[in-house]
Amino acid sequence: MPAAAKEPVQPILEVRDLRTHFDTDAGVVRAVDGVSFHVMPGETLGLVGESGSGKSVTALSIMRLLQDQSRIAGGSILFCGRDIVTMDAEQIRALRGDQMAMVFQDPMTSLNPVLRIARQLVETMVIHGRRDRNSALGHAVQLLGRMGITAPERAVDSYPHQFSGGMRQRVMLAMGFSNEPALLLADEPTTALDVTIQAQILDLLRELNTDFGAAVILISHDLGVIANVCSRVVVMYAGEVVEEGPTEALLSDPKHPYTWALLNAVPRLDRYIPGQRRLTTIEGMPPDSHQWPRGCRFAARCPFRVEACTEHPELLPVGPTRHSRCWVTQTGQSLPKPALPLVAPAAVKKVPAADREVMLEIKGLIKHFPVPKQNFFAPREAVHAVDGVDLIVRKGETVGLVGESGCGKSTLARLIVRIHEPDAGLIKFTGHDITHASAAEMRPLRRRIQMIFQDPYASLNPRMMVRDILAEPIRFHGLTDDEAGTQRRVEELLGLVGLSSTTAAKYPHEFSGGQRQRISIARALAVTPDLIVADEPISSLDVNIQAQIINLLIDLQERLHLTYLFIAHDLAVVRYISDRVVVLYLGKVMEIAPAEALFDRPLHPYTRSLISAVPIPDAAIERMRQRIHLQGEPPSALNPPSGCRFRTRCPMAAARCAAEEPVLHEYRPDHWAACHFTERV
Amino acid sequence: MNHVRILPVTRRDVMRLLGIGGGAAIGASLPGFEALAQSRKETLVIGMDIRDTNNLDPARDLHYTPPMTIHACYDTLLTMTPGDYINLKPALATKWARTPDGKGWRFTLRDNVKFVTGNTMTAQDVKYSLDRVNYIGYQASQYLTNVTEVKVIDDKTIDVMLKNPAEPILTILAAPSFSITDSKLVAANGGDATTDSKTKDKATEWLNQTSVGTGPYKLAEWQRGSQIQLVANPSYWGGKPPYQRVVVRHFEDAAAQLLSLRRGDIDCAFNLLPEQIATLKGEKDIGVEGHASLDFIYIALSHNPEFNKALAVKEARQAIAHAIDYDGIIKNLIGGAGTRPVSFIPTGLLGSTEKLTQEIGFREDIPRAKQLLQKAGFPDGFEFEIIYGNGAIAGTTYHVLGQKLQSDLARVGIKLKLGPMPQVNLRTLYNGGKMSATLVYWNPPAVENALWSWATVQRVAKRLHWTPPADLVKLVDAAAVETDQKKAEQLYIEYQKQMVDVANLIVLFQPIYQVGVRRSIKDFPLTAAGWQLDVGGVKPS
Amino acid sequence: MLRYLTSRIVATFVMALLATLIVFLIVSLVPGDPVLSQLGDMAASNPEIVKAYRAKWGLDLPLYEQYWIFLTRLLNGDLGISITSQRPVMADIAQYAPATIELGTIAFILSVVIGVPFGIAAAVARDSWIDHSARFISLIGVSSPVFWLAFIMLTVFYGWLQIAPGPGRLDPIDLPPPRVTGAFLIDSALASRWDLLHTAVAHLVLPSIVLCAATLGLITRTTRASMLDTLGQDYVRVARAKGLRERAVIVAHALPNALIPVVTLGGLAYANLLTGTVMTETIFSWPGLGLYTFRSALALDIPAIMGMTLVFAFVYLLINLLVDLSYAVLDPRVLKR
Amino acid sequence: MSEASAPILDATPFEPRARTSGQRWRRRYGLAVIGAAIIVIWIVVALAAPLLAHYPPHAVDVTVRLLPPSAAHWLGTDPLGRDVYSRLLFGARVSLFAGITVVVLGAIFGTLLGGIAAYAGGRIEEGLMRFTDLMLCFPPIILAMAIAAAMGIGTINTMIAMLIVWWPKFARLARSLVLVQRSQEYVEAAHLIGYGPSRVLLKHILPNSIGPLIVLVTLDVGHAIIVFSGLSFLGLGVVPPTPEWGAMVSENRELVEQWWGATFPGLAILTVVMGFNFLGDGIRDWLDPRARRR
Repeated sequence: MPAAAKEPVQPILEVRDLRTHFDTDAGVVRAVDGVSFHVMPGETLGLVGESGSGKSVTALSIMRLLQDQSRIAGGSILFCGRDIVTMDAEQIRALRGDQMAMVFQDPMTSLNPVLRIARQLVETMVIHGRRDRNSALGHAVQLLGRMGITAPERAVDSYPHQFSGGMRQRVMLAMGFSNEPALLLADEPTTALDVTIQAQILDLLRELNTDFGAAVILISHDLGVIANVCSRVVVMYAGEVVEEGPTEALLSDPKHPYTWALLNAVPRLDRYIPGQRRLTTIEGMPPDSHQWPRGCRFAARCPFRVEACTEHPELLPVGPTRHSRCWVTQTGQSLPKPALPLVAPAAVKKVPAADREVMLEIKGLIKHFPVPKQNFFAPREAVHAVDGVDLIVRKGETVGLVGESGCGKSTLARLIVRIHEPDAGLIKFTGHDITHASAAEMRPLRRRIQMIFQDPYASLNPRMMVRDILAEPIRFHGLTDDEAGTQRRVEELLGLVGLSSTTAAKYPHEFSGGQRQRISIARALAVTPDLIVADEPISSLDVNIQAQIINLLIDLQERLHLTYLFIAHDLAVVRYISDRVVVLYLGKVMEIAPAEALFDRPLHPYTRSLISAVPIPDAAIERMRQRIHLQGEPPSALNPPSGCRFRTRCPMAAARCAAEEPVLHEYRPDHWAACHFTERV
Repeated sequence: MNHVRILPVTRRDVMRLLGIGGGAAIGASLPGFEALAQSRKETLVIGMDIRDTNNLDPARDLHYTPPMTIHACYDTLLTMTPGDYINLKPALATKWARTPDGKGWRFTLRDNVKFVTGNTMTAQDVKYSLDRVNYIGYQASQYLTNVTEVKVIDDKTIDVMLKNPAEPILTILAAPSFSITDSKLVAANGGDATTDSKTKDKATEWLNQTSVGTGPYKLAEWQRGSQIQLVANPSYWGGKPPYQRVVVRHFEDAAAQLLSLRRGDIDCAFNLLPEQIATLKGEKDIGVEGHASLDFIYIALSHNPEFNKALAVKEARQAIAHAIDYDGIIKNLIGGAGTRPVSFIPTGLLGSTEKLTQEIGFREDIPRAKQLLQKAGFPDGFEFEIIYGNGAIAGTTYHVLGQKLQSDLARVGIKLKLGPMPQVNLRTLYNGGKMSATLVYWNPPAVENALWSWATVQRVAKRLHWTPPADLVKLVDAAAVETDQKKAEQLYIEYQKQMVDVANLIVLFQPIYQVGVRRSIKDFPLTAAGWQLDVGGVKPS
Repeated sequence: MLRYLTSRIVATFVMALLATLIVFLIVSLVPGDPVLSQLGDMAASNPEIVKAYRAKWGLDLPLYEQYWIFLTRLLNGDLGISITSQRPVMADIAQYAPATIELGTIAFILSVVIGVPFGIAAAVARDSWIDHSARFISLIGVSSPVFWLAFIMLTVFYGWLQIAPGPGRLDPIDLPPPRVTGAFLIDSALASRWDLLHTAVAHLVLPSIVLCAATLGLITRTTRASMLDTLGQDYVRVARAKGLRERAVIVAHALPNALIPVVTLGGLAYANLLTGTVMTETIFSWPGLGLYTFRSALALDIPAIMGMTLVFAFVYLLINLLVDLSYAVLDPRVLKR
Repeated sequence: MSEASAPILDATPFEPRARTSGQRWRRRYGLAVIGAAIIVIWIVVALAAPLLAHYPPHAVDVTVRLLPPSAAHWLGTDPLGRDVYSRLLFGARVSLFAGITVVVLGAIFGTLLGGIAAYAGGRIEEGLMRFTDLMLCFPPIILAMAIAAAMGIGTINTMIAMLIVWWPKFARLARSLVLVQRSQEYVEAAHLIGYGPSRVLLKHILPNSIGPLIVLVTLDVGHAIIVFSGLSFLGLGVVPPTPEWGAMVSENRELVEQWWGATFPGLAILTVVMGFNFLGDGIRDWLDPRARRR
């Protein structure tokens, strides 16, 4: 922690009753509605909230980078005592990139594709007269080096497209710090990155904060990330600050029901409660931003609701360093730990895995995607998406599939449901070999394998009413005798996923992400399948909605005896939901084991580093944690490394790893790993 | 780059277009404009649609506009003065008479005529030129089929020997195709006048860029599809030509031509429409020169029943001939700028006058037409297709005419199907005799009655699948060789009577070409002899 | 770079070869016999002349042999003999091309010099009067039929107001400058005949305006669209966040990206201008390829038409090639993925 | 209006929310509405031509040729004494028919081809797209001229010629659109139901790709009308005495004094093409997310 934060000095940034409004066709949206907070010099402040809570807009307001249809309607933003709101264009411009810098969410689109890195770094320094071109260039190289980019001399001369996402985010950080700003705003800087890369970037961010002594506002939806970096947290909900306080205290003892809900909605890697089959969720969704409810904006969803909540609460101090906008906690009492039914693990789980009947069997599965030739003479290259995967899924179990982006998990899913045809290997579904089954041969099986997709916005045909989306498969497979039957079935399905039958006549765009995901689950269920392949079904949802969907999936499994192949990159979730877990890296299986075994006693170095990279929403633990740092990024799947695919990043890689490829070997009962040095772990 | 220099200027001109800088014509603001104006006075600018000009080599001239240019640069042995197409006048030949043996004609050449190249014209040049035309095998050669040999007697004397001495040749030799070229230079530039010149002769490209004749002007430059530049030939035997330069400027359409004439950019406009001519009347510095051409627009009807049963019947053809509103066409469509011959011999030639047309020619007579249809066995009319080119002619267009005919014939129940097509396809079908009816024009290769009358009983007859009665053929031959004008005239009148009866060639009109001419020009000798304008004779006022 | 370059060239070459085949196929499906009609009335009835003619054109051979002849001729730059002008189509093209290139280029420059800034302004000042007028003008431009526009222009500015020179490349009495490039602007400048240069420019005004009307609209709209698109990108926001002045943001960051699609269109537009001169040239009796093509089409001068079609196709391919190459310069992503 | 805006509605993935504010509505859809209005008017005119016309379009009367506009002849008469106004009305039929038919057929053909190419992928796609590119490397007007000249003059022939040069761009667009949709998850979902490619293509992909296609179609009808009348202007279009605007312009373009003959048909073309461009441009805005936001 930077010492600076403690001393009683003037805050570097003070936001007072900020109001930012959007003008839309449907009327005025009060996206930020009276937000106040401050940042001390060198402090690291976390800004938390789900999408639509107004956290990003707040940041953009501070930078005065709002889109033209949005405006600051009131309040003041004092930066070093000067009010940004009233500054003219020239003054604010002089400030931007000089004393306050910002790093955005998506590094892939944040760099200008046609300009060299050097140019983009240098201009920042030159424009503010900090340096002349030459010294700026020198400084740029030095910065890149500091950001952990190898061979920075070469890096500055290259173009953005030659860099991976993590690299680009490093460049963005270099850009942000190039003028040693007093304040850096980082808007979800790691959301687009893989967990191992995220860990690297967060570490870097912390170091930079200490080295440069720049205050940092870190905006994130992930309490873990916040806990990892920030000393103080501001929680936003429905356009206002609902709670504010030191990270450690706030996370351990939330004083606002919303914070409480956020904390409990996420499964935690560090405290796995055996037999806990449900996550704490709050029903409903955030209120309509066009007109906020008159009373407490969270009241509608609040489990601790009291009469007073019909009245709008103020952000009042609860304890020395803490504020909360809640009637319930005014007295300073804490909110109870969630009481959750600890069901005895379903009977089916008792049966030793090996004895359950095999539903899906995969052997040496291979899929390569040829990439279009760059020119006439270029050799045909191919992405080794899935490169020899063995896997077994047994009836009634949930198999979790984890791995970083590009490890081939989505491709694997699409091979199993035979959207793609494998190049080689074997897929057996309940005994039928469907490796190369024709469309006709697949048709009867389609009923039994279904899929849930990642993007709830892309997975539903925008042209079709929910009714038709659900009825389509029913009609196609003739599951009902008549149209009336079909309609009944549709309503039944909607009920199953917790949607009212009135929604049948609506179009997808009328629903929120969570509701859409429910619809696509309903569609999958329409044909009463046995196996459901879920491809990151929750990764694009807010935590609370995630919890709802996870609960739903578990309910359904219990009621309908479904078998899941559950794909995700969030290890906590995977651990929470899965019976067995498969770890993929660059199209190959690294480790397969029952959930507990894998997370408690991982055999493969990759698994271990993955686990250690996951941030945990508990400041104390975060500070204690000892991390295994992975170097660099996954190599290209165009020509994967020889021998062990992981060796290029493996902390214990040896000559042997390059020479021979480790086979997947059962080191413990039902615990398989592909590594030469498992014993060293 | 040039653009850098241009853009400011363009902008200035755009300003002008926007009205700034007033109505001042573009050139006016220029220094040295006076000089230009000066040279302008010494330049004759002819506005004309010369898209059909493909080459300016006399031996290969076959289209409609080149003769004017060729005639300005070259001379023929004999020539015709505007208006008189019966009595020949001397040109390069001063005297001509039958050869002693009567088997040909002997020409005595004009003394010391110099080519524009400086060489003196000799009988050798005459032989070379005529042989080249003959052997090169282009259109003009077809008129020399009766010539057996061109004999050089001495430098100043040359004989043209004939198969059939009676057949006419003098009138033919007056056509620009038979211009006399400087044999030495032509030969030096790839020319060939031997029997296989068809393949050997390569002089045309060269002759397209310069001229080696004895005419008043010399070809300076020819930009295809744009303009032809002539310069005066100081050593012209007929005296120094009145203009330093002559420019034949190509115009794609009449509108532009009229505008340019109005603004004085050109001195005369050849392709004006009747209504444009009408608007010119009463303009103080523009007059209208007219001349009766020897061209005509005519309908040809095939006898071949396979194409059209009705047209094979004489009465049906006559019915068509009587259903056409000739006066409407001449008075309205071409603004009265036309006459109408009886049949295939243009008025102004021996035995063809407008008066005669009134007496024995076709006339509009609907009841008669109906009767004829009865006689033909088509009481309620019939349908036939007429094909024509998609070009303009005599101030109107074929397809305007076609549509007029369509509505005329409809009055007697004859349905006319219109078939416009590229001029070239039309020729293909017509020459191949593969059409039921066509609407085309005829212009004279050389002014000689026989060339018209022979055509009707020979190749045109073939195209119409018509075997002319033997006595008609005899009649035509007789008329051709008849040397007594009176007798010849009677024979031709008889010939036309018979053609009217056959009614397979219906002449709609013989245009009087009208040319808008600025008053800055005094003499403007238009001619119908095939070269439209006697460029050498144009004089400023 | 070199690989990219060569591969593009090879591709272009292949396309060109295929193009010749297409053209040839069209030729071979022409009905009727254009030969017969080319010899004048009398000769047409003369069989051996016709026969010689057919032999000369190789019309009696089977199709594939004809195509072979066609190809081999083509390689020697021989597109056959134009039936109407009686000379090699190549010669004709060589003669008419400069006029068209001159006109097309000027029109192109006009539409780019006006269109691109206009489009940028429209995008930056979105929904302002500039934007609306830009859109309106470009829509009108795209909507007006060239042949009609030309007619109106000529009548109004030359006929009535008499402030523009008439049809043609020069005033009737002017002798063209000594031919070097064939483009009068250059030639007259080389010959330092400023009066001619002036006249030539004046004569270019109306046709080039008419010609560029449609293109101008197109370029304006595209520039606007792609500029809007770019301004919405994250890196533009980043540039602002760096504290760059708005002009710098637009010129240095947005423009280079926004121009990439415009270049594609620009290439296409230029090709269209060169090939779209048919009507403009016809009405302004501009002795260029357009006019030539028009006449050839009317006269069913098959060698000429097909020659032109082929040449224009090659022009297209060539310009597309240039566009591709310019990509390599404009967009680093093109070279290595 | 309604019939014109029907396709627009179903072209946009979002309900037009803007009905709330009339002023915004006008700002956003005004152009499209004007365009549609113009088109509707012209279509009505074309259909009602026999009722509106004062004279039969072919009535030749050389005694009243080239009369200036008057009560008897609102837009004057042409060189054959035909009533320009009446011919103009009937001309609308030809132009609209030609323009719409060519583009619609071209669009259908091109879209199917492009769709199939994108969907089939591999060799088929390679082949089809190479061919498309090949067609695209010929300047449309020139190729149309060549083909029209080769096939002989006549409305149908000209339309065929235009068709031949018209489909490729649709093939290209359709392909790119389908490629975008094909990877969408809802399409994969459709596969999982068990649908065959053709059904997925028609039932799921095309409906979602239709928007840009409609824009192109609308804009192109205008362009097609210009090209068609252009070809007629050059004498490669309709057979006389068919009343066609381009042909009318060329019949009268030499008559500078009698300006009415050429001016009015030109204006007719201008307005109708503007109509289609306005509509198309309007629809494009409508589909443009940036525009929708505001």
